[in-house]
Amino acid sequence: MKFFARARDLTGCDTVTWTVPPATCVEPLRRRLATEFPAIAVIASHLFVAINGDYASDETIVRDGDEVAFFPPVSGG
Amino acid sequence: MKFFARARDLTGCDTVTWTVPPATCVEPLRRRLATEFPAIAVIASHLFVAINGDYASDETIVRDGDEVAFFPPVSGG
Amino acid sequence: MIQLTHDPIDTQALTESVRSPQAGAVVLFLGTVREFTAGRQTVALDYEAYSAMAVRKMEELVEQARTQWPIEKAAIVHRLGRMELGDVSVAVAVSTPHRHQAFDAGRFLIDQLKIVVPIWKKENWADGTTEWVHPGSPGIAIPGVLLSGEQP
Amino acid sequence: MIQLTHDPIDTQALTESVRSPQAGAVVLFLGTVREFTAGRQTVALDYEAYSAMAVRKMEELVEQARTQWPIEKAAIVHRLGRMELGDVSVAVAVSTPHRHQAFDAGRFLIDQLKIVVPIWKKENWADGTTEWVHPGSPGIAIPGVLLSGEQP
Repeated sequence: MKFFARARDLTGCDTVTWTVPPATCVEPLRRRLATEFPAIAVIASHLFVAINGDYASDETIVRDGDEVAFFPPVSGG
Repeated sequence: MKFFARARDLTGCDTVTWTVPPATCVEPLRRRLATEFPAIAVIASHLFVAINGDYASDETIVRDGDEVAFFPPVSGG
Repeated sequence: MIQLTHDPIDTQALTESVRSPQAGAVVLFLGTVREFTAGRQTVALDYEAYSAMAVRKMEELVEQARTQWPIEKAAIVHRLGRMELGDVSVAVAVSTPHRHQAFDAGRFLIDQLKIVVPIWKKENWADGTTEWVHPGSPGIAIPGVLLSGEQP
Repeated sequence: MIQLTHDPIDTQALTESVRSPQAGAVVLFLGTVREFTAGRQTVALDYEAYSAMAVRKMEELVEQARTQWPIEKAAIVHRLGRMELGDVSVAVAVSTPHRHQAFDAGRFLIDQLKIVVPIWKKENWADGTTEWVHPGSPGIAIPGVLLSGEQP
């Protein structure tokens, strides 16, 4: 699991590896994020999520070895 | 009087100097153009006219020493 | 900066000339010589201008654009004389605080340039013929309200 | 050509890279670091990217643009890391047969880049504070339908 920008600032780390039961979707990961990293709780529900470099949603199922990324709204350009 | 692009091709000259009675407007010049340069007759009525570098119309009065220009629709860019 | 030139246009210098710390956006437009136009093959173009009036009209266009958008800097350079395929015939550069202003102002400047600035383009077709380009049907010529067909 | 770089963007090379005899129009857009944003003074910006995804998304944007406009060539370069006032943070170049296509396609690419490409900007304000920029109110995040406030 990767974090970027303010999300990384609030978790204090770039990457973390979690083991989750099969057929877990994104939504429980988002909840676990808020508990494991209290500082990110306030924006946890507003973070975008991507799986293997593609946007995903809370309902998307996570598969073994997937790279999940949580990040705030983008501000490139 | 100046001619540009196809207008110059049809009159065969860049510039011509005419003496006209005071308070002459552009319209009679346009007519005289067609008689003096028969080749330009076909497009004479479609030519734009400018006086001293500003667009004018058939009703604009020509003053002494004015630089009048006749030219086809522009195609810059 | 408004300029007519017979030399190749230095697009880098033009872009640099409009950059500014007050501007968040720069748009550069280049008109380039196309090989095919309406199915006919071009080998070269010749451009001619009523120079004094052309420069004035381009300056007026920039002034007009400044009344519609918060332009930091703007520059227009039109090249004259013979041009080969791919050459840059005209360059418009503009900088503004926000990107949409730069796109709109840049588009306004080139669209209006093609209507009011007294410059003419002669096509040199591959079959050896040449042809002045005069857009649209030559209806009654009312400056500012001109019939102008789609231009490259 | 899509690229992320930590070096200054070579806007001239980018412009040249999209020129083509088949294109009559080239538009280059540059996003530059502005000194004042919403009244606050910026001294520098830091950009960060989820690089692999960012490149993919920019490629997808070009593919999308190609379905809407007859694009000859397109290129996007985004710079990362620390940037000073006036520096170019992003450059989009596109060439098309006609100018309106180039303006529309260029505008589409930068507008969409700011919505979907995972890159983030951190403001370094003159008062010494820093702040990640996250546009719009962080409503429910539905990719593709994003609330995005006006960006420079």
